[in-house]
Amino acid sequence: MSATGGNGPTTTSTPTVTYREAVREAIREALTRDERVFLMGEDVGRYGGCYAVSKGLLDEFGEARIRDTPLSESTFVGAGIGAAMGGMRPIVEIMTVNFSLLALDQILNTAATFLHMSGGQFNVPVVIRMATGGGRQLAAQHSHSLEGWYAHIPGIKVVTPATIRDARGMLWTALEDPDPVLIFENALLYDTEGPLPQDAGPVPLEGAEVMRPGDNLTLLAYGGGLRKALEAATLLEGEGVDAEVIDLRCLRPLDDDTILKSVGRTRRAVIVDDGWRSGSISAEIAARIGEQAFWEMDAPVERVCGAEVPMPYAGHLEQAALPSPTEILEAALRTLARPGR
Amino acid sequence: MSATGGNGPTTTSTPTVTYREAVREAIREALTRDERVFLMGEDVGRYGGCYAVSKGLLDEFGEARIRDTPLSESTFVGAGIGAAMGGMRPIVEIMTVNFSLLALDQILNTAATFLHMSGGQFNVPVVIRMATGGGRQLAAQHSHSLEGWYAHIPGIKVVTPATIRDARGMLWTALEDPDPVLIFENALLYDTEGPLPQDAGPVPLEGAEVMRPGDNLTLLAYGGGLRKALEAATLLEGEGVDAEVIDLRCLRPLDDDTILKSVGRTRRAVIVDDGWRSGSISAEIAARIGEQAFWEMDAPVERVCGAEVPMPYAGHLEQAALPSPTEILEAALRTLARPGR
Amino acid sequence: MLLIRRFEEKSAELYQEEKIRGFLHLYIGQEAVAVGTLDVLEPDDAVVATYREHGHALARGIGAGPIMAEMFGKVEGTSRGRGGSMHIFDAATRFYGGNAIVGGGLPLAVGLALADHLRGLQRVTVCFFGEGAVAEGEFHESLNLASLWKLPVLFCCENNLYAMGTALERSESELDVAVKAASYEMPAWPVDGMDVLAVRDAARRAVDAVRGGGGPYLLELRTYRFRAHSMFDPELYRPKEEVEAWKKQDPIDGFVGKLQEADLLSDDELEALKADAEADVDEAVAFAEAGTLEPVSDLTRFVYSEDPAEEGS
Amino acid sequence: MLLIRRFEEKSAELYQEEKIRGFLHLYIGQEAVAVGTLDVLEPDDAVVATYREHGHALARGIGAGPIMAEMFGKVEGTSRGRGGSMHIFDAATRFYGGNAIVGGGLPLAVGLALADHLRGLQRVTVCFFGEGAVAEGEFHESLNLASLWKLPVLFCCENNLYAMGTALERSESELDVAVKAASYEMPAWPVDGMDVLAVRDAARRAVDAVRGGGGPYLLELRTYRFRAHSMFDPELYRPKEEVEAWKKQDPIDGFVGKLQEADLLSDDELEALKADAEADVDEAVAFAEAGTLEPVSDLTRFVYSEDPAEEGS
Ligand SMILES: Cc1ncc(C[n+]2csc(CCOP(=O)(O)OP(=O)(O)O)c2C)c(N)n1
Ligand SMILES: Cc1ncc(C[n+]2csc(CCOP(=O)(O)OP(=O)(O)O)c2C)c(N)n1
Ligand SMILES: [Mg+2]
Ligand SMILES: [Mg+2]
Repeated sequence: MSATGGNGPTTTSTPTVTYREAVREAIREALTRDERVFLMGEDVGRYGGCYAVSKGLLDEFGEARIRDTPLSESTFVGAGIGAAMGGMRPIVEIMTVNFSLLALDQILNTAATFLHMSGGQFNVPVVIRMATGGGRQLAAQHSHSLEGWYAHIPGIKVVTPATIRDARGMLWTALEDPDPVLIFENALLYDTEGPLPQDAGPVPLEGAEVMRPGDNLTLLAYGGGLRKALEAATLLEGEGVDAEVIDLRCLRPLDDDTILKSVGRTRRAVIVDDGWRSGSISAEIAARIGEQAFWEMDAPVERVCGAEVPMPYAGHLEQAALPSPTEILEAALRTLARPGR
Repeated sequence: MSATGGNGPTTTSTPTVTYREAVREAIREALTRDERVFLMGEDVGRYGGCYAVSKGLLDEFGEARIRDTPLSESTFVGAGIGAAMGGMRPIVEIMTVNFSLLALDQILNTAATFLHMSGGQFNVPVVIRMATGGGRQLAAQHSHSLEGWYAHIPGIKVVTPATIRDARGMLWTALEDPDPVLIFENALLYDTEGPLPQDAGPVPLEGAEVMRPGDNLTLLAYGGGLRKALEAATLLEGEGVDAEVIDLRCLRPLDDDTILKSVGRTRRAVIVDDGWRSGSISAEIAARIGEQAFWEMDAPVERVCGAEVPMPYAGHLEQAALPSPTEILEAALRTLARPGR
Repeated sequence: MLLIRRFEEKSAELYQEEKIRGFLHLYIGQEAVAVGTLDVLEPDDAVVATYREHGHALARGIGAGPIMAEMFGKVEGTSRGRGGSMHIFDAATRFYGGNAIVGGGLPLAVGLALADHLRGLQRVTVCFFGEGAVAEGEFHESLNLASLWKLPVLFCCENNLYAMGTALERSESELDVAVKAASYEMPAWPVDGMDVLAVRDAARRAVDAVRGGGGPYLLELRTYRFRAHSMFDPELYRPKEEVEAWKKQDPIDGFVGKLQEADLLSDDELEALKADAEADVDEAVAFAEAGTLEPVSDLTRFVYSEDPAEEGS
Repeated sequence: MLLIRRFEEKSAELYQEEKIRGFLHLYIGQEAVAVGTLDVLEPDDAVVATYREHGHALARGIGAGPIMAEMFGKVEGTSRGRGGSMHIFDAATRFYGGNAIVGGGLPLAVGLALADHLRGLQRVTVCFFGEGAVAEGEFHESLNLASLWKLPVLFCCENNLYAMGTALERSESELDVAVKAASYEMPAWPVDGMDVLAVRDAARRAVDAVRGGGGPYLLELRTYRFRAHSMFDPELYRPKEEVEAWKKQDPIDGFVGKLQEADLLSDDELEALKADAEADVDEAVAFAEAGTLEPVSDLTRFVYSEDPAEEGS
C-alpha cells in the first residue's frame, strides 16, 4: 500500500532501511522541521539510545535538543508533560515499557487527565516512545508487553507501529496531535528491514489496515505480533486457507469499522496478542466482535496470547510463552473446523 | 448464605455492622491471632485511617504494629513486600487505588515476579489493601476503578469484597495465602450496613457467588457494582424478569465455572463494571463467555461500564459516568428483546 | 488575605449546606504564603499548586466567582465544573492546577521551566507543595533535575507541620527542609510563613535570582493550617492547645496589627476592606448559584482535544 | 576475586558462543566491592543486589555451577533457569536477587530489615546499587524510611562513575553521594572500592554499627567497570584512556601486589590460586552444560505457590 502522507506520484528511490533507521529518520525529520521538538530520555545522547535508535543525533542536534536524563522516570516523563504544556513538542523516550511503570502516575493522573480537569484549557501535546515486548531472553522484569494494557486509559492514544512505514510516519503525526500519544516500538522489530520510499511521510495514527486480504478468516494483530500473523497466513495458504491479516496499528482508539467489516465477511477471527491473556486488548476486541457481530460469526473468536507467567529466561520456555505462527495456525484451523451456524 | 469459615452450627448473635467495622474487625482479629501481622500505610495510626477504618487500632496495638508511613507509596509497598519475604505478614494500606500507580512498579515488577524469577524460592505473602471507586465527587485524580485493570497481572490475586461478610472474611484468608493478594475496598461501601454473625470467620478468596438466583438472564458484578446489579434485579422483577445476580468476588483468578454455569442456563448476560469500558475486566469476561459458551448464548453479552472519561467533579456528570441500576435495567431489557437463536 | 479568609469560611459553610461536594481543603491560616509569594510574579510566570489551592488561585488574580462556580460544578467555573475544589485551572494566568496527587506537580513545574529555558524566555515557574510531599520520590527527582539543568523554578514548600495526621517528625528523618535542598546544591532558606512581608521579601529575592538564570531555589514557608485537613478530618492527631497557640500568630491579625501600629490602616478602613471581601464572596456565591450545569450529553467532552487546529498552549 | 574475574571472563566468552543469552553485565573491575563487603556478613544476614550480581553471588558463597547453569537456562540453575544472569536468587544464603529495575531493590531491603527489626533479630541487610540509582525516587524514599525507623540496612552504593553511558555529573546536581546521606541524617562515607582491604574495614565498621542498632549506614564504594555496561554497549561515552588509567588500579593486581610485597604470596601460590579459579569455572561450565531444561509443560509453574502449606520464608 502507498505511504499515506506521500506528495503525489513522484518517482523517488526506495532504499531498504531498518525499522531502527526509520524511527531515527522520523526523529531527525521532526527535529529539523520544528524547533519546538526535542528528544529526552535515559542515554538517548552519549550512549546513542539503548537500542541505538538515536545514535548520531547528539552530534547533529546538540545537547539542548538531545537530552540525556538521570534515572528518574517519573520526573522526566512529568517534565515532558510540563514542557509540552509550556509550548514545546517533546519526544520523551522511556527505555522500555518495563520502566514506564515508574512513570505511570504521571501518564495516567497528569497527562491523561489535564485536558479534562481543566475544562478543556490545557491540552498536553507530548509524545512518549518506548520499546516493548519479549523474545530476547531478558526475563521477568524486562519483557513486558503492556501496550494493550495502556490502551485502557482515556485521554491518551496508543499506537504500535509494526511496519517500517509506520515507524517512519507515525511520529510526526503524533507530534502534531494535541493530546498525549504513546508509541510502542516492539524491540524485536528494530533490526527488521524493508523498503521505504525516500519521500515517505507522515501517516495517520488511527485506523487499522488490511495487510493481506483474504476470505476464509481474519487474523488480527499488532506490533510484534503482525509478523507472526503474516507468517501464519503463509502457513495457512499451504493448507488451502485464505486468511485476511489486519494490522490494528492503533490500540486506542481501536478501529471497529475495519475489524467488523472484515470479520463480518470472513465470519471467523483469531486475535494475536503478545500480552498476558486475561484482561489483554485481545479481550476487548473479542468483546466488541461479540457485541457488534454476534449474529455474523460462525465460530468463537480465538485468542492467541502471551502465557500468564512472568517471562522466563530460558529460551525454550520464553518461546512457549509467546504466541507463535504455529499456534496461530492451529487456532485458525480450530476455528475453521467449527460447524458454523 | 452461611459464612464459609464458621465453626459449625453454634447459636451466636448477629449484630448489624458497617463494612468499615467489618474490615476493622478483620484487621483486629489478624493482629490478635498472628504476631507476624502488622498494618502499615499513610495515616493508618494517629489519623485513624483516611476512611476511619483503622480508628482505635493504634491505641490497641501500639506503634510497632500500626505504622504510619511517610508519603512514599513505592517504598512502603516495597517494604511490605520485603517484610513479607523476611517472615512477617504485613497488611499494607494504600489510601486509594489512585495513589497505587506510584507503587505499581513494586507490585508488578517485584511482588508479582519474585516467586517465578527465583525459580520458586521466594514467595511474597503480602496483603495490599486499598480503597477504590468513584461516586463521591472527588474528580479525575481520586475516582479511579482500576481493580479490573490490576487483574491483568499474573502472580497476584485480586479480590473485591462487596459484602460485609467478605469484608470481614477475606483478609485472614489473604494473609494465609502464600502469594500477594490485593484487596480492593470500594469506598462507597464503608458506610453500608448489614448483619454479621459474631463468629463470622475467614472466607475463600476465590469463587464467584450467586447472590440472587434467577432464570431469565445473568447480571455479573463485583465490588461497588454489586449493589447496583441487585437493585437492577429488583427493578427487573417489576418488569416480570427473573434475573440471576452473581458477585464475582475475585477478579484474578476469575471463576469461569460459576459464570458459565449461570449463563449457560440463562443464555443472556449483562456485566456491570465501574471501570472504563475499553480493556476492562468486563471485556475479559465477555470474551470468555464468547469462547466457552458461544453456542449457548441467545444474545450478545451486554456491558454496562464506566464512561471513558476522567471522572468529572460535577455530580450529575459523575453519576452519568458511572453504571446505574437504570442503565443495567435497560441493558437487560435490550438483551431480552433480542430474538435468540 | 481577607478575601481568601472570607472565601474559605464561606466555602466551609457551603460545604455544610452541600452546595460544595467532594474534598474541600481550606487554606485558613496559610494565607500569607500565597499572597506574599504570588505578589512578586509577572503575569506570564507560571504557577503549579496542590489541592489546597483556593488561596493561590485568588492571589494569582483568578476571579472568586469562577472559583466558586467551579466548586458548585457549574460550566461558569474555572474548569467548567469538571475539576472541583482540587482542580482550579486558568490558562489566562498560567495557573496549572490544582493537582491532587501529592508530589505530582513537581515534575510538571520542572517541565514548564524547561520549556521556558529552551525557548529563551525569562519566565519563572512557582511550584507549591506541602512538607508531606518532601518524602515522595518525585520531590527528590525533581529537585535534582531542576538543579542539574539550572531551570527557572521556585519550589515553595508550605510546611504546616502536618500531612493529614502525620506530623513532620513522623515522616522525615531530617526535619530541616532547607538542609535537604543542599544535597541538590540548591539554595534554600526558611521563611516565617505567617508574616506576609517576610514572605514577600524572601520570594522577591528568590524570584529575582531564578529569573536571573541562577537556577532553581527552594523556600520553606513555615506556617500552620488552622482548620482540619479536609472536611472529613476529626483532628485526632494534634492537641487543641497547639492549634490555639498558632492562631495567636494569625497572618491577618499580624499584618493588620503592623499596619495599625504604623498608622497605615484605620479601624474604618479595615472594616471597609472586610466588607469588600464579604461583598466579593457574596457576589461569587451569587455568580455560582446562577451558573448552569453542563448537559449530560457533553459528558465525554475534553477527553481529547476537539479541534486539532487549536493545539498548543 | 580471582574466581569472580575468571567467571566473568568465561561468561563473556560463553556469551559470544551464544550459550548465555539475554543481558549480561560483567563485574570485572569491581570485584573488591563484593568481596570486601560480603566477607564481614553473618550467614543469616541478607543481601539484595542488582542485575550486575554474579560477583556478589559468588562472594556470598553461592556455587559457581548453579550460577552458570542459571545463565544456561537450566533447571540446575539458582532459579531453575527462569531468571538468567540478572536474577540470581538463593534462599540458603538469603540472597534476594538479582533485581533488574534500577532502584527497585532498595525498598525491598528496607522491608527485609523491617522484618528483622520487628522480629527482634540482630540481622543486617546489605543492599547494593549503582550510583545511577541515586537519582531514582526510591533511593530518596528508602533512605528516609530506613533512617526514620532506624532499620538495620547497609546501603552500598557502587559508584563506577557511569550509568550505562551517563556519567555521574550528567545525572546528579550534587556529586558527593555521602553528602546526600546527610539529608537523611544517615552516616555515610566514601571508600576506595579498588582496595579490598579498605572495603572490608569500612564494611566491618558499618555492619557492626548497623547490627548494634545504630540504624542504617551508607557506603559509597568508588570503583570502575573495566568492561562495557552490557554485551550490547559500544562504549561511545568514555575515552579509552580513562579505562586504561583505571585498569592500573585493578583490584586484583593491587591486592596481589600488597600480598607479594609482604611476602605473603609466592608466584607459585598465585599461579595455583589462578589454576583453582580456572578449574572451578571449568567445572561450573561442565555442570551447566550437563544440566537439563525445564519441560515446556511446566511453563506456568511458580506464578503462584504450589502448596499453601509451604508458605513463608
Ligand atoms: C500520592 C498521594 N498520596 C496520598 C494522598 C492523600 N493525601 C492528600 S493530602 C495528603 C497530605 C499531604 O500533606 P502536605 O503535603 O503536607 O500538604 P498539606 O495538606 O499539609 O497542605 C495526603 C496524604 C494523595 N493525594 N496523593
Ligand atoms: C528503572 C530502570 N530504568 C532504566 C533501566 C535500564 N538500565 C539498566 S542498568 C542502567 C544503568 C544503571 O547504572 P548504575 O545504577 O550506575 O549501575 P551500574 O550499571 O553502573 O552497575 C540502566 C539505565 C532499568 N533497568 N531500570
Ligand atoms: Mg502539610
Ligand atoms: Mg554505575
